[in-house]
Amino acid sequence: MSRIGVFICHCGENIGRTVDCERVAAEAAKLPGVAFSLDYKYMCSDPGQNLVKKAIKEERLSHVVVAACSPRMHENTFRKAVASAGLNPFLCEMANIREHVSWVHEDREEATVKAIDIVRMMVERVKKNRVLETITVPVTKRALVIGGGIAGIQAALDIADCGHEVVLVEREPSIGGHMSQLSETFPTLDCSQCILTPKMVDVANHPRITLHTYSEVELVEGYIGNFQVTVRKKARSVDEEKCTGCGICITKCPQKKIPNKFDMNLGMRPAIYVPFPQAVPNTPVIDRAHCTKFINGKCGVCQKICGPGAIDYAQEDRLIVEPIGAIVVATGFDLYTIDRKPKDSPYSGYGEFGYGTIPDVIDGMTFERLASASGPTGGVIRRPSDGEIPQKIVFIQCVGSRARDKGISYCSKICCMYTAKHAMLYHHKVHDGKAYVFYMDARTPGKNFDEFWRRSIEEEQAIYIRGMVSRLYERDGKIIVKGSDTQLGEQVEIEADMVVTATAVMPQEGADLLAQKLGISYDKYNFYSEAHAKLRPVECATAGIYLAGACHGPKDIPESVAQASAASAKVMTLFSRDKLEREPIVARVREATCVGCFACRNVCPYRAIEEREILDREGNLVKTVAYANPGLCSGCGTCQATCPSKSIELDAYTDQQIIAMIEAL
Amino acid sequence: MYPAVGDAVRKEAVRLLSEKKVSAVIGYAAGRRKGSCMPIVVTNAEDAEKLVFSAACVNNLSLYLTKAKKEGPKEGKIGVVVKGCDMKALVGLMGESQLKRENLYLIGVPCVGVLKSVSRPAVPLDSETIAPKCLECDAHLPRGADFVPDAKLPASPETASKYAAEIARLEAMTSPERWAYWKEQFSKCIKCFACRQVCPFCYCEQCLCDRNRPQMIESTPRPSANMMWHIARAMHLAGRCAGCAECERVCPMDIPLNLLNRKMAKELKELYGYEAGLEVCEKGPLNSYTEKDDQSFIK
Amino acid sequence: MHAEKGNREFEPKIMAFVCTWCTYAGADLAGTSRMQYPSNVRVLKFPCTGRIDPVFILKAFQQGADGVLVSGCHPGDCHYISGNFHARRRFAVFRRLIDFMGVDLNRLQFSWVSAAEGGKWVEVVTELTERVRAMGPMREFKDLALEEHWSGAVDTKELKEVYQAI
Amino acid sequence: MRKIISEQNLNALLDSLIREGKRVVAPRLHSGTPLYAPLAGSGDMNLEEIPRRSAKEAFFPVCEDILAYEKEGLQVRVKDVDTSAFPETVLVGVHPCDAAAIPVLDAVFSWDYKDEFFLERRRKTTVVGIACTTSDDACFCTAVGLSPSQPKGSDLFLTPLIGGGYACEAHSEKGEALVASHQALFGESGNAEPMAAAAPPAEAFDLKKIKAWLDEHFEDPYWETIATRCAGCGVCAFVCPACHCFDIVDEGTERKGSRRKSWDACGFWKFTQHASGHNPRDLQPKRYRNRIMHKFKYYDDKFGQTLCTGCGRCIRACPVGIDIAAILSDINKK
Repeated sequence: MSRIGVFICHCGENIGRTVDCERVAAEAAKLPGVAFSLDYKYMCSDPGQNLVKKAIKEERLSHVVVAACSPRMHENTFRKAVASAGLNPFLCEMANIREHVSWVHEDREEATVKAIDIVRMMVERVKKNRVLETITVPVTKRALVIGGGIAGIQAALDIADCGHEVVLVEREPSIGGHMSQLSETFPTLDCSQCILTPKMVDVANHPRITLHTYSEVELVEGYIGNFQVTVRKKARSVDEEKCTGCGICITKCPQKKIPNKFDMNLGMRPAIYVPFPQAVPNTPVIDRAHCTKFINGKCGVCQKICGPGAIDYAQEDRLIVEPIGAIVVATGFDLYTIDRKPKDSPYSGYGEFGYGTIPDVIDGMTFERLASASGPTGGVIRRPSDGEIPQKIVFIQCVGSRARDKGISYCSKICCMYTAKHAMLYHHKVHDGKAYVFYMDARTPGKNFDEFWRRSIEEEQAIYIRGMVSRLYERDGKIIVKGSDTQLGEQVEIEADMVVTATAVMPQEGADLLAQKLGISYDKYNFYSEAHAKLRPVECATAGIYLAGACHGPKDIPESVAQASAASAKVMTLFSRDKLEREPIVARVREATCVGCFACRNVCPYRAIEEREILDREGNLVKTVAYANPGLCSGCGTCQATCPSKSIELDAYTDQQIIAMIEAL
Repeated sequence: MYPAVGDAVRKEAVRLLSEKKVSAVIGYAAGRRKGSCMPIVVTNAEDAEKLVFSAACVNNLSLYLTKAKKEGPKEGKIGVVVKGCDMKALVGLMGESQLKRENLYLIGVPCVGVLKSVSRPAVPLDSETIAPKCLECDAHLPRGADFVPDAKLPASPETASKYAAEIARLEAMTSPERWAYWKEQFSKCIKCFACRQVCPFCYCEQCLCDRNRPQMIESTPRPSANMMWHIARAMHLAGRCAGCAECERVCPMDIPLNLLNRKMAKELKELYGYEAGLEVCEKGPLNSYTEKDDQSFIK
Repeated sequence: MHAEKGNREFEPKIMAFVCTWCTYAGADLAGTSRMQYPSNVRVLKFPCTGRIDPVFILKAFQQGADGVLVSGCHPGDCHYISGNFHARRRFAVFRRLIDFMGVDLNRLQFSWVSAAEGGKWVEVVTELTERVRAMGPMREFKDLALEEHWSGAVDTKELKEVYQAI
Repeated sequence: MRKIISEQNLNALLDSLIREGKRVVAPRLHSGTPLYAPLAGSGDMNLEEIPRRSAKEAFFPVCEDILAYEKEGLQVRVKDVDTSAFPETVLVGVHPCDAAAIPVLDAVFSWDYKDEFFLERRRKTTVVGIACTTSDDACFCTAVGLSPSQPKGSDLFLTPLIGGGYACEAHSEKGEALVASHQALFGESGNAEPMAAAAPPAEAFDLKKIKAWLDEHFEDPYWETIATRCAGCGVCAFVCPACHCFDIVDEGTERKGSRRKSWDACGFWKFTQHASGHNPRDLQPKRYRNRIMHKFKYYDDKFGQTLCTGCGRCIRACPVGIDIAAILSDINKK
């Protein structure tokens, strides 16, 4: 028989003004199972909490209902109070008679009747509450960082510096990401590679970082603190252990005419290559699709010439299983192109601007390579078609971005600043050249950003035209840019030598596939979703997985680095304990009645449902049932509503509790 | 046509059992009353001689393969005689991890229709006595069976769908009229659970209706408890029921249960383009979703 | 269903099944903003609309609710990623089923109310309450709950009719 | 006392009884399904088909409240059912196989515990049986010692006459009282010949021999051969005029509810399911064996009667074609 204590709070005047709290207490006392009821001015105050604690002891209460404000406000307060009096905290429930009653109803009679109803419902509910114990799971203190761009590098270094092992997985042959392609960075104009490469070397030399480049995440199993991650190490055809990085294979490779992706296809590279000279690791990789040896078997120069004998044509992909406790996803971004446009978008890349047909219409990243001292032109701005130095450049912003009708509604955030930077770099390199910028709005909220933008106009002579470009076409070796100047209200036509488009920032190709492997959610553009936009911006809804950098949304370098450090802090918080405590509101399977239809597995967003075999004493399989992994379950209860036989039940929201409340109506 | 089918089924079953290709064959045998048939599980070639097929072979034998049917054969590969409609149930059960195709040997029967009721099993099959489900059958030959006797199918007696007409009739009523209709129908229900017990998809170890903590649905056969039971059951079968109509056939009170199931099938097709029993799919329409699902009813 | 016109005495019972993250918080916001709405609604908190079993709705009607509201997070906002998407399908189908059974769907409202939409909560609850008030009591399930098989009834309806005829 | 009554006068009798405030229960169509149910007027009666459920529910309802409770604080109020409010009933058009089951049920409901719900209804009910003139191959009353024209269990028994009307014979005081109260509607027996009684195709079983076999064969492979196919529903028990197992459940909430008695069936998996999870009758053959044992052995052991009247309803209704007549015939031959 339950001995329930009901405590009615006046909340000063907040509840008492509209609800007759004494009457609620008197009515509560009449309910079956209620042993004690009391009303008090401020239940959440110390004396109020002490009343609850005292009553638990003196009245030997089995359950507690506090009728006060919203449980979102004080459920924790009262559960802690109840626990300190020796009662399981989950045997305490709150009846919300403030936000849902006194503050929204004026009629005292109506409000009091409703308050009594709510108390009755909660009394019936709490009778069915069960003792729940906090769930503990062991934590493997090893982090996986997916993506070796600046965000991934930062996260890996932070976590490793804190004393934990890190596995860094990068899809490309070298870490460095997009930042390694940049020339100089806004708003300070420091050389991108100069600030990045020391960090890349730190990663390579760190005793606690295991680096898997030219590798991809194949499979993720398990849950927070206990992931098993399978990494596919793609066949590099070069033995990393033996290779000294001397580079002779690269110089001797007879196949030298392969467009270099790192240089946005402006330069060429051999079939055995490192993407760029400062690559980490400095181990070449054979591009099997273009290598003559792999195409027709008639070469093998690199193998003959390699002193340490590191070339291994027979190398195969290797699968490595890593035990992991936490995962930082830092897969970064890519740019909008004709062949990479949002799902269902009618937008033809930016084909209407001639990209792909007019050779001197390029995107921002290509301009970065042209402006980079280590780039294909040695830092001289030359247009791709004939290598001439352009005298007039038109920059177009918001290509793809902020075009709601064309598939992407978001702002790519970094383009205003990098276009200003491009105009500035161009002016530094081509002193008498003219730079025009077509823009919709200049968005410069960032430290020293607006100053930087103004400088490009005021000191570096960039000509900003507010308006959109309607058409681009070639005439007499020039690119005719037709657009409007909305400030002057005129049509503008510029004969340009080169056009640079600031194309939209998009997630990496296959970001959705990786998300599916990880069991994390993503938006319609494939950017990964955080658990809460305001309060949990670096955590995924899936426990133990964190986000860093532009895979989450367009970001500049400092933001990516900051988010990476924030994600690392979250990982380190997790790793600071040997065992992880979780709220025990998780689903449990009643094995006796489960028939293993696995409808629950189909609806579980957390992949918490596993198969469990029930064996008899002789070890024969009796049946296969569902098992809800408490480490993964986040307690939504969708499984229970789906289960036809209700053989899976969410603690704290059991059918018994809910039916009891409905029946108390 | 049916005697020839019966002969072929019998021959195949004898072969399977004597060659030990299967451990048992679930089929139909003749009963005492003229024309009557009943399910039978045979485990040797001698007993397989009892197998027959006729328009009175109404049962959906996939019932005997479900976990709910604890008496059914469980060991080894099992042969089972299936009509096209029964096949759809098997497909559903495979999708719900209840059966594995490789454990089954499916003896398909070409079928133009069976009787709607076997309380008088000797009546000839005609447009009056045929089961309404057979009038809208699109699977006279079971798809994907291991063995199908070579038989020419005569034309079906009629093609008009009685269910579609009846659904339309009810839809045209006002809400109170519909409520009165179902109230009248369900007031006859005595909770004998024949509908549940013959349903291939009612394989739950414990039915919602048999659960008492909490008692989500009252177990007594009172009118309100009957209404709850039949609504809950229709909801549980939505997107799963492939229309074998066994529930309706066995109901001793003539409650048009398949009408409800066909209505739900119609809605699922309309809402999500889903039809049950066509292919093995892991996720049914009610345990999957798309972001673009209809939400015009949500404010 | 069978509207009772001019029934001013009738105070409908409205039961609201809401998710804790969006609609419950939205209702809290209506409170902190001191918005006013009819006191007829009784709120049941669930972790997610995905947890809401259609049987709960039937049970609510059976227990005397005149109207039922189911409300959760807007699509894409689900705290549990996809619970509301599953709920959306489940209830799309369920409402068509009970419509076919003869339940007036005007008594069953579904809505998305976010934690920021205190105003929308007030609007949804007020609208449903007033609509149901105008419709009159939900008699169907309540009347049915009082019915017995003729054999178990102490005095039957048929008999009553006969008595009345005399 | 042998009288005749025309069809017209029979209808007048029923209407008159209804007007007097009696409940008249007879075969009628309930949304197309023939059932025994109260009539609003004689026009509702339909004697064409045998009702799907037997007449037992007039005494042993599908479901009935046996008490109601209400709780406030620690106080519990229990309200008993007022059995005196059960209506006076005339049960008309009862098939001989249904009527014959009534005295059989009397035995079990008035044995050690007197079931006031059954017995009060029994006291207040007059049974008017009617001889069968048609039968089908599921009928086997003749095989269990009964016949389509025997009046067992009827207070008044009607035999259809060639050319219309019925011969009536009272077999109890209740029957006589019914005739006496409406003398004018009955005529003296004339020359009209009774219609030929139905002739079910079943041959008589040797029930003693069957019982003797059952006495010895609780364990026998035969049970599996007949009942592995059993789907585990309750149709056979629910349509049976003699099956009388019931379940008692509390329904409602902790605060308010009813204790209800409703039909149970030995085919259900829950039947004899123990709280421990163990069930001594764990599979359908064991449950079906109980059905046969109860009808032809246990009831005989205890009350000297057979719990089957050969109505054939279970044969017609069984979803999987289990045929009790075929089974008895098998056993009879063993």
